[in-house]
Formats: sequence, C-alpha cells, structure tokens
Amino acid sequence: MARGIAQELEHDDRVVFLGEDVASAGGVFKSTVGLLDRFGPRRVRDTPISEQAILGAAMGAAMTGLRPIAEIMFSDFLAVCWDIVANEIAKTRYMTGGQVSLPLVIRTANGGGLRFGAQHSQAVENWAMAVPGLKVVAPATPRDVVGLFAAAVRDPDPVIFFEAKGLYPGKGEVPDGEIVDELGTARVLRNGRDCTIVALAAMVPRALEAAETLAGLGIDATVVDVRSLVPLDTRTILESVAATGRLFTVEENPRLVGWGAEVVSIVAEEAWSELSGPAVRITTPHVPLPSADALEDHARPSAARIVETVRKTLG
Amino acid sequence: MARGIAQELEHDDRVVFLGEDVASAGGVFKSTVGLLDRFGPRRVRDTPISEQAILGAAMGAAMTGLRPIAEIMFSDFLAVCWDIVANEIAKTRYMTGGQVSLPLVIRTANGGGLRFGAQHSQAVENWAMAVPGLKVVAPATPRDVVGLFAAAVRDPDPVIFFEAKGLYPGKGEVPDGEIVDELGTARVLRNGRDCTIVALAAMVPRALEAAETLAGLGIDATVVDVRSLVPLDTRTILESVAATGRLFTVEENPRLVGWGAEVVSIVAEEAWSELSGPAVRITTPHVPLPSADALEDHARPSAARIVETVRKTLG
Amino acid sequence: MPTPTDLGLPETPAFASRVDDELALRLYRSMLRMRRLEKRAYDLFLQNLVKGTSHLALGQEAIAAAFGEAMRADDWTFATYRGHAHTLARSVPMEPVMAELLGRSTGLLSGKGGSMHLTSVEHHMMGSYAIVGAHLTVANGAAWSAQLRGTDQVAVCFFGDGTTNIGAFHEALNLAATWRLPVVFVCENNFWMEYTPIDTVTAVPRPAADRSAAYGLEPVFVDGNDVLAMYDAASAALARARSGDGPTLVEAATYRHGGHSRADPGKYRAEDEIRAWLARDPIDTYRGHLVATGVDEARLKEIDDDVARELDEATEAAKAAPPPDVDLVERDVWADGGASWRN
Amino acid sequence: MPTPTDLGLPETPAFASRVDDELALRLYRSMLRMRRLEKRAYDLFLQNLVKGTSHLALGQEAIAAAFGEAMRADDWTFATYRGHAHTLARSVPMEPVMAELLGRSTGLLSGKGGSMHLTSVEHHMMGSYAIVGAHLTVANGAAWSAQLRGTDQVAVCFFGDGTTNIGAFHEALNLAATWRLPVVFVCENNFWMEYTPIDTVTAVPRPAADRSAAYGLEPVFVDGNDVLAMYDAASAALARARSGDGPTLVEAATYRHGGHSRADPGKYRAEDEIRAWLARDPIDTYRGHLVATGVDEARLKEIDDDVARELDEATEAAKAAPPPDVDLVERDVWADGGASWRN
Ligand SMILES: Cc1ncc(C[n+]2csc(CCOP(=O)(O)OP(=O)(O)O)c2C)c(N)n1
Ligand SMILES: Cc1ncc(C[n+]2csc(CCOP(=O)(O)OP(=O)(O)O)c2C)c(N)n1
Ligand SMILES: [Mg+2]
Ligand SMILES: [Mg+2]
Repeated sequence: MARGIAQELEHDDRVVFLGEDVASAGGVFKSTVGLLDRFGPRRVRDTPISEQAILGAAMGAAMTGLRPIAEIMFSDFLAVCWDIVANEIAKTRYMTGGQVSLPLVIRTANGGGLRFGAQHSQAVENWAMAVPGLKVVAPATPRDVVGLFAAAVRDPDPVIFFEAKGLYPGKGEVPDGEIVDELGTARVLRNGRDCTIVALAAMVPRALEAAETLAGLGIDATVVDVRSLVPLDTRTILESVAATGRLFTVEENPRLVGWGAEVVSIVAEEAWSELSGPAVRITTPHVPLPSADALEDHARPSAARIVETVRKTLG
Repeated sequence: MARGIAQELEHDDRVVFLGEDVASAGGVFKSTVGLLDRFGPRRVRDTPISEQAILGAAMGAAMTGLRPIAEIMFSDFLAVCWDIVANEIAKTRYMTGGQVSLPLVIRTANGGGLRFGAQHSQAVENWAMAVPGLKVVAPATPRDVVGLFAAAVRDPDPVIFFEAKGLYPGKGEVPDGEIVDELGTARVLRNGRDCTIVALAAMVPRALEAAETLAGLGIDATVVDVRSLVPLDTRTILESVAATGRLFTVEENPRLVGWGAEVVSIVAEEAWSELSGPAVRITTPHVPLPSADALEDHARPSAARIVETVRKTLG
Repeated sequence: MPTPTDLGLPETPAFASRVDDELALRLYRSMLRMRRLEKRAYDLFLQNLVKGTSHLALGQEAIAAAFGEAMRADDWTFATYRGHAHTLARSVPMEPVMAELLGRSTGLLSGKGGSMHLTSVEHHMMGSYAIVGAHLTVANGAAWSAQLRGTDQVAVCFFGDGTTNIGAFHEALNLAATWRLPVVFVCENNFWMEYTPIDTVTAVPRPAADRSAAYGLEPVFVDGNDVLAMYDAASAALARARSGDGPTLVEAATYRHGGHSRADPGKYRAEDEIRAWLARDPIDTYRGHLVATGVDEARLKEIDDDVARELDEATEAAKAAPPPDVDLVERDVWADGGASWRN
Repeated sequence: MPTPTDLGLPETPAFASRVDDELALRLYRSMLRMRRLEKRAYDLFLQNLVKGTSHLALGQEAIAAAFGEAMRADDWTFATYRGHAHTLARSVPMEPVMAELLGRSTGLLSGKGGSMHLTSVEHHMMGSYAIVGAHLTVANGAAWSAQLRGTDQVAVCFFGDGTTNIGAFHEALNLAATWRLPVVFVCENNFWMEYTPIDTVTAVPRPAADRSAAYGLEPVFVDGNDVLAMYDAASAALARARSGDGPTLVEAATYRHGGHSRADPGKYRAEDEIRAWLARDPIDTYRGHLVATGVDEARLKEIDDDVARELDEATEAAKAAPPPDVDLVERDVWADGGASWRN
C-alpha cells in the first residue's frame, strides 16, 4: 500500500495524504511507513482523532486545487464522519449544478478476519454504494491495490477505497514500474461453464479456492472479481451469467442490502431469461461480527460454505 | 404523530422524548405540539444541536431503565450520528453477549417531496436496513403511524422509525382509542392477479394510484405495503409473488442497494420458479435529490412512471 | 434571554470606527442589496413562487457586508442554509440568486440546489451547507490548501450560535488552531437555535467567545449589527490569517428579524426582545449614522434607487425564465457530467 | 513532550491525602489485580493464545482503582477498549475476563466481544467501547436516567487524551453541563494518542482541563499515578454529581508503560520519557509509601500472594474452557435471543 501512495505522491504534487498516525508512525497497519521521510510533513500529515475534520479538510482541499488522500483507519469509523462522506462529499457536485469538483480518495481498512470484534471488523462497502456521488473500489490483490489506487487518485470524482484488512498479511506479485488500472472493470479470474461466482475483496481468494474444490466435484465455475462497485461493470457480469445461466454472489457484509443484492437484482431484471435457476447470495449472516476466532470464522463466508452452497443449489 | 407519542408517554412512564425543538416549539413539523404542556419538561426535552449526544443519551437511558424516543429532525442528519446508530446502538446487545437491552425509538422525517434539496430530502431507510441490530419501520398511513409507532416504542429492540415527510400534509382515518400494531407485518392493500407491486411509505399511495390506472388498462395488480423492513414480512411477499408470478418494487431511495434489491434477491432465490418474468425495481435514479419542483417530481417515482414501467414490462 | 445591554452592547450600534467614504457607501449598498432581495424573496414565498424552505438573514446583514468588503476577491466564503446575504456579499448578481430561489433554469445552480445551497465558485462563494457544522471542517480544507500552495488566501466560514454545540465545530476549531490555518470562523449569534433560545442548550453564555480558549484562541466578541465594528474585526482576523498566525473565532451578536425559516412566524419571541433588536437594525441605524456624519442623503437615495432597480430587473428576469429541463436530474453526479454508475 | 515536572507533577507521587488502613490496602489490592492480570494477558499474547488486539493499562492503574473504590456499587462505569482495569475495578472476577481475552465460552461475553468490549451489567460495568468518543454520550444517558428516576446514581466515564479532540466529546460535555447530569468524565491523559504525541494534535496543553471552561466547569488536573490524590478527586466529583451540582471533567496525568496495543512495542517514545514515568509507577511508589507509613510488609505480601493465586486459578480455568459454540454467531442480535430478521 505504501508503494501505491508513494507512486501517486510522486506522480502529482497536488496529491497530499492525511490521517491518524499515518506520518511519524507509518500507519497502524504499517502501510504508510517511509512516506513522511520521503515526502515531508507538508504532504504527509498526522491529524488528531477528528474524522470529520479529516474528511472536511480533504474536501475543502479538493475543492481548491489539491488531490487529497485521507485515511480513515478502520472503515467502521466512517460512521463518525458519515455526514461528510454522504451529505457533503457525495452531494456537492450535484447540488451546485456541477460547479465543484472533488478529486479525493478516502482509504480505509475494511472487513473482518483479525478478531477485532464488532466495532473494528465490518465490511461496509454497501454503505458507500448506497450513496450517489461516491465511487467505491475494493481490490483483492496487491497488484490491484496499487493499480486501482492510482486510478482512484487520478479520478476526478471522490472514491472510497476499501482495503480488506483480512488480506493485509497476504502476498502477491506486483510488477515493477508505474501501475495504473481502470475503475469500473471487473475481472474474470476463472472461466467455467456451470455457474458464475461473483466475489469482492477478501472473498475473492475464497471464491477461487471454492472453484478449485468444485472443479474436483465436477462443477466448473466462473469466478468474477468485481473490484469496483461504483462504477459497476455490469457488462462482464451479465455476459458471464448469460454464458453459465447461474449466479452466486459472495459477500462479506451482513446479509441485508449488500452489493450482492444489487447484482442479483440487475440480473433478475436484465438477464432473467438467461437464468436457469435461482440466484443465490452467500453472505455473513445479518449479525455484527463476533470476536472469538471460532465465531468469526463461522460468521464470514468460507470456501467450504461457498462449495456447499453451490453444490446444493446446482445439485 | 403527536397522538402516537402522547399515547406512549401516557401508556408507560418510562417513556421519555427528546430532540431539537420538540418541546417548547412542538417540533419543526408541528408534530409534537402540546406534549410539553401535557407531560412536562422532564419527559419531553429540548436538546442542543448535538445529534450524537441525543442518541447517546437515548442509548444510555435505555440501558438503565427508560424507554426513550429520540427525534432526529431529518433523516439526512442520521449521518452526523451514524456512529451511535450503527456502531453503538445496533451492536451493543450482540457484542455484550446479550447483557444489554436497548428499548428505544429514533423517529425521523424521511424522503423528499418538499423541495428541500439534496441535504434534507433523502430516503435512507436502506442505510438502517443494512445494519444488523436495528429494526426499521416506515409507515404509509396516519393509522399506521400511530399503531406501528406504539409497536416500536413497546418493542424491546432499537427501532428506527421513518416518517415520510412527503406524507405529513396527508390526512387519513385514525380510529379512537389505543392503537397498537405489530412490527414485521406487511399489508396487502389490493389484490390482483397479474403482478405484485411492493411499495413503502410515500410510494404506497403512488403504487395504489398506479394500480387503479393499470386496472383501467386491463392489468390487475396486487399492492403490498411493506411497512417494516426489519423484521421483513417475506411470507406475505413470497405468497403474493407465488400468486401473480411477477414482482415490481417501488422505492424512493436512490437506485443502488435499496430495500427493493433485497426483496428482489429474496424472491430470485426462494421463488425463482414462481416468477414468470423479470423482477423490476422502480426507484429514484442514483442521484442526490434536486430542489426545483420540476426536477424533484421527475426524480422520485410517480404513479405515471409505475404505470408505464409495469405496462411496458408485462408487455 | 439576555438583552443587548446585558451583553455589554450599546442600545444602538456605536459606529465608533472610521472608514473612508467610498467604503462607507459600499457597505451601505451591500447591506441594502441583501435586505431588499430577501424581502422580495419573502413576498414571492407568499405568492407561492418560491417553493421549499428558505432562511432569511434579515437583521444580520452587517456581518455579511463587512466581511464581503474586507475580504480579498480570492478569499473563500463558506456559508449555511442562511446564505443569501453571504452570496450577495461576494458580488454575485441578484438575478441568478433570485432565479435559484424560484427554481428556474437560470438559477445559480440551475434549480438543483435551491435556497439552502447557493454557491458561486466563480465568485469564490464556495457553498451554502445545510447540515449544521459540516462546513467548518470544509473551510479548513480550503485554508489548508492555501497554506500548502502559499497563496495567501483566507477561508471565511459563517455559522450560527446553535452550531457551536455540534461535534464538527469542535473538531474544526481544534484542527485549525493546531495547524495554524488561515481561516476565520464567524459565529453569527442571533440567540436562537431555530425555536430554542440558545442559552437553554449551551453551557456558556457566549457560545463561541467563551469557547475560544479551548482552542488556544483569544475571545473576540463584536456587535454584529455595527457594520463598522464588524469591518474592523473582519480586517483584523483576515490579516492575522494572512500573516500566518492562524485562525480567529469571531462571535458577532445579532438578531434575525423574522422566523427561523419560511415556515416559522417566529412567534415564540418576546415583544420587547424584538423591539430592542429592531431598534438596533443594522441598516437603519447605519443610515442614520451616515447622515449624522455628513453623508449627503441624495447619495444614499441614489443607492436605494439603484438597488431597487437591480432587484426589479432581477425579479422580472428570474420570473420570466423557464423551469429547468428534467434532463438535469441525471446530470452532474460525476465529473463527466452524467449520472451513470455502470457500463 | 512535557516532562512530569513541566506539568507541575512531583517527581514521584506525593501521596499527601489520607485514607483509612482498610481502604489503603484495598486500593493496593485493586491495582495489583489489574497489573498482574494484564501482565499475564501479555504473556498469553506472546504464546498466541490471546487473538485479536488488546490495549493494556499498565501504568494507569491508580485511576481505575481509585474510582473503583470511591464509587457506589450501583454507580455505572463506561470504559474504552483499554478497559481491563476498569472492569476489574468493579469487582468483576478475573476468570471470565481472562476467558474473554482467550475467546472462550466462559468469557464475560461468551467470546463475542473480546478484549475491547468487556462489559458486566451485573457489576454496573456498562461496557467498553472501541470507537473513540461515543461512550461519553452514552454515559450521559445513564446519568439522565438516574436524574429522572431520582436514584442518586452516578455515571463515570473514562477515556484518553486523544478522545478530547473528537466531536462526541464536545457534544457530551455540553449536554452534561446544560442538563447538570450526574456524570463524571475522566480523561486519562497518557500523553499519547496511539503513536502520536498528544501535544502535536491538540490546541491546548492540557487536553481536558484547559477545555472545562468551555462547558462552564472548573478545571480539575490530578496526578493520575497518585492513587490517594485520585481517590480524593473521585470522591469529590462523585459527591458533586450526587448532590445535583452536575458533571465534573477530571484530567488525570498518567502514562502507559507499554505500547498502544498488542501490535505496538511503543518504540517511538524517548528513553528518558519512559524512565521518568517508570519512576512514577503508581503501584511501586504506592507500595513504598505504604511501607514508609508503617504498613506491615507481611500484609502486603499476603495480598500479593492472594492476587497471584486468584490469577493462576483464573488463567488455568480460562485455558481449560472450551471455545464458544458456533451457534452463538446467530444469537443475541435481538431481545428474543435470536438473529432472525424475517418470518
Ligand atoms: C446536523 C443538523 N441538525 C439539525 C439541523 C436542523 N437545523 C437547521 S438550522 C438549525 C438551527 C441552527 O441554529 P444556529 O446555528 O443558531 O443558526 P441560525 O439558524 O440561527 O442562523 C437546526 C437545528 C441541521 N440542519 N443539521
Ligand atoms: C473514531 C475513532 N477513531 C480512531 C480510532 C483508532 N484509535 C483507537 S485508540 C486511538 C487513540 C486513542 O488515544 P487516547 O484517547 O489518548 O486513548 P489511549 O489509547 O491513550 O488510552 C485511536 C486513534 C478509534 N478507535 N475510533
Ligand atoms: Mg442562531
Ligand atoms: Mg492517550
């Protein structure tokens, strides 16, 4: 992640970065170590515990010529500054008739897996998806973290960038050189005949693992990594469903009104006749996340649960 | 509305009511006039503009023996106290292993129709629906306002009570005497053979009006008033879809991840084989609400748009 | 509810400061534009031509006018839903303002924003914000941008007494002070938070001034109906910000003549409270002061007529304009001009 | 970063107040229970038996212990994620606490909450809240309930220096003062907001005490490592609340010996800063004071042994307990015990 931020601070001197403990300390997840030394205290700035002030500062700076990156340490904390996100940043361009541009990124650690309990573990990308005026990105691989982050920072609209904290320890290839990806593009990670499994962020590796297992059971699954909820690459999803006839979504967020419901609904309206059976969402149940490892692991969708659900549904 | 609150203040002396301008002034929508005189300043209390402090006070009071009703003047302002709603009130019972009970109600004026512009007009019941631990109610008639409000206040769990401000000027019969309804029950307002139209709050009268027009065009629609998003009366919806084979939802909220997506997804999984064609959502487009009357009226689903959509879809 | 004299204010504004004649008249004209436009807007409400809500600053004009004149053209204004006066203060013409109130296509925001969201980036009027408190944090951001880019610009942020009790106020003040941002926070204390007297919901008598120490700042309490005192206070705060000494929190004591918003006749206020404040009307008293200090009444009359003409023309033009095209509903969600969230 | 003497604190706690012998020893025992349990918890982290995160109050025990003894059994505690000490202070047994840290079915929250959310309603320990600031507003609610029901109970709310910069702090203090709520706010100023020195992000030197005037309150600044001074401050604040005179905001200067949380070795702090504060360790210095004032070392030794035994038994029992049943995942979302959101 530090690499992705550094790339953008390097690329454009209007880019600035602010948040709690991000500068001197290099971030609580150590994802911003070295940035202060390299870019100095004017461009990499520690803040008080004042999430509203952080995002307000980002917004005001974006209105007046900078391209801020603001960190909200855990995505749960978006709740304390939700007004700035949902009522100010999201709506200002629209309600001013297009006068105000807000090129800014809010990066935040999202989701469970680290046994942090209910107030530090939610997957809340659906909160952001529900708000018109926000773009919403949630990468699943280190390469996408860099490439989609660059795309987010260079985008002229506000982007909420959800980093799956369950994936932080993960490793993956990141090629040398500048990487800039494109928002609004899903990626087909595996092509199969029998069904389409659409997953996001921390659920992507689980969907892939499940697909491998399913292959052994004679079920050949396509796996789509959504990558970006807004803009949403409906074309890729609809094409895949047209090919396989069956849809599964794998969501980390609690059950109700997650992004999976949006995907299912789009398919149910626009590709109904291509479906050859029920569309099924696999989600965390509609509960806050528990802390103990046995409980947390049971709550979040696992590869095993995906396998089981797909097998039963198709079987 | 004043009647509903008075009924509950009367019924249980643990009930208290707090919010901005609710006491001396009787509420900005005049919906709480007379309560202060009748129940006194201890039970009906004006607050500063401190939504977090308001809901925190309600939560702390609910933990310790009271049954508070807190008013958040406009539902958009839930964003400034979203942490107390989504991280504190919603999660506390769960994360304390059931030790803490929070019998409280948050009432709030929701949705558009009064030309108030983007920061005072949103329909955000889907925000609340996305958070496990909250119950979510949105009545469409004066009678339901009283009856469901009573049910909400008497419920042992936290309830967000969305009052459609577009319906405030509306009139309707409210029978004499105590009215107590039941959460989690939808109501079939009209029985038709050809399709099921599921609507909520301010969209209910529009769905009914559309159904009348459709009847004239030879399309006989069932209209279901959802009334309560959590708990959700899936049984009534599924039964109706089983009977008609076609589903339409009418939502005031912006397009993405609304309650309609949840309803469609449940049907697409559990009643797929009962569906005889695409399930279609009718929503406000994914935009903040504009202010000018011509624009606001165009943005929100109208009876005409419902008619048009149903007609075109059923072909 | 304290009377003006309880607060240490004179019975009528003192007008003890001196400014040159041109500026003196500009201040007069500026206040008059605000007053007249808002009175006209009120008439149009009564004719049901202005829809939605609207919050008038009648009685509070001196604050907006003084800052408008003291600010540099490239300084930024951040206002609340009670933002008509602050918009005019930045030399925004009356017509697009009036057209916006009427929901016309020629409105400042093409009818998308309405009364509560007046914005004109061209005039460095960076928006009117309708959620209490939020824009204080946004003003910080503009100030931070000026600081980083070394442009010497100042962000000026106006808000009410009630706003001092919301969390964002506190966060914004602390950040501004800690980062020494070039921002001026102006609390227009009109003693009412909607329909609630501010002293019943606030732990200190002066909602802003009595809190400046919590941010390491000096208390600044000004007669907000004295346009000359306000001009001095504005100039001092702007100079301080521009010199790198950081923010100022100004509390300007004032009063709104009407109700909180369109829907409110303001009946909850005591007769003599209203009377005492009407006697302190910022425009009438200032006009009296100008005449008393030798300004030719003919010059004032000229301004009166000028403003009346501007207003009539603006009103007619606005009324004649068509409503916005419904296509606008799906415009300008994104920088590409559209509303599409999918491919 | 100010040194203790910069802050007007003595080099070692003064222990100038007097309490009776029984209480003196109870305070000692209480601090020791906290210290030992947290050190054990730390060992268990290192063995990877405690998962998730955890925030120790090592070095800050005097505050929790003093309040624990000064509070009435039916007064309420509201704590943060750094809440082990405050939980023990309310006489919660060690075993369910330890079991919760280990994620066992016998945990205080059956493993659902973890280290950051310790709660025992039975002991009036009303929760540990992990979002900075929120619980100040919740404590107000309990105080309001006591006020309305006339029960004479007081809500006591603990939080850190960094918390004074978030909006909820401001809203909570203003409401408490305006409503004269029986609530005591205790800012444990350990001079660090996670890895950031508090003075670099705060506009005033004493984050809480220098802000009390903004809420019409007197500043209260106490040596948080002097358990007797803390006991006095706690008693005074509780008495004030109980007598209907409203809230107190106490700032207790202290220091955490370790890092912010499990993941943090705390290496960003200067050696002599740490040294100065270790010399002010609340337990060692207090033990020294007790012995110097004539308490028999044997009695202290007895307490030491007692606590050691309690801890060993609690640890063994917790380790032996099974993990929670996965059925718990769908329990206790609602008052009916379940998680069902539909029929
Ligand atoms: C967060 C939030 N809470 C409540 C409101 C509703 N509201 C609008 S204006 C207002 C009163 C504001 O009082 P004050 O700050 O004194 O400003 P004034 O209207 O007097 O100019 C309130 C409560 C709001 N817009 N935003
Ligand atoms: C709203 C919010 N922002 C950020 C955090 C992350 N966080 C947890 S503890 C902490 C530092 C708190 O500092 P302080 O209040 O001094 O308490 P201490 O940890 O020193 O006891 C931060 C920033 C949080 N939990 N909640
Ligand atoms: Mg006011
Ligand atoms: Mg601290």
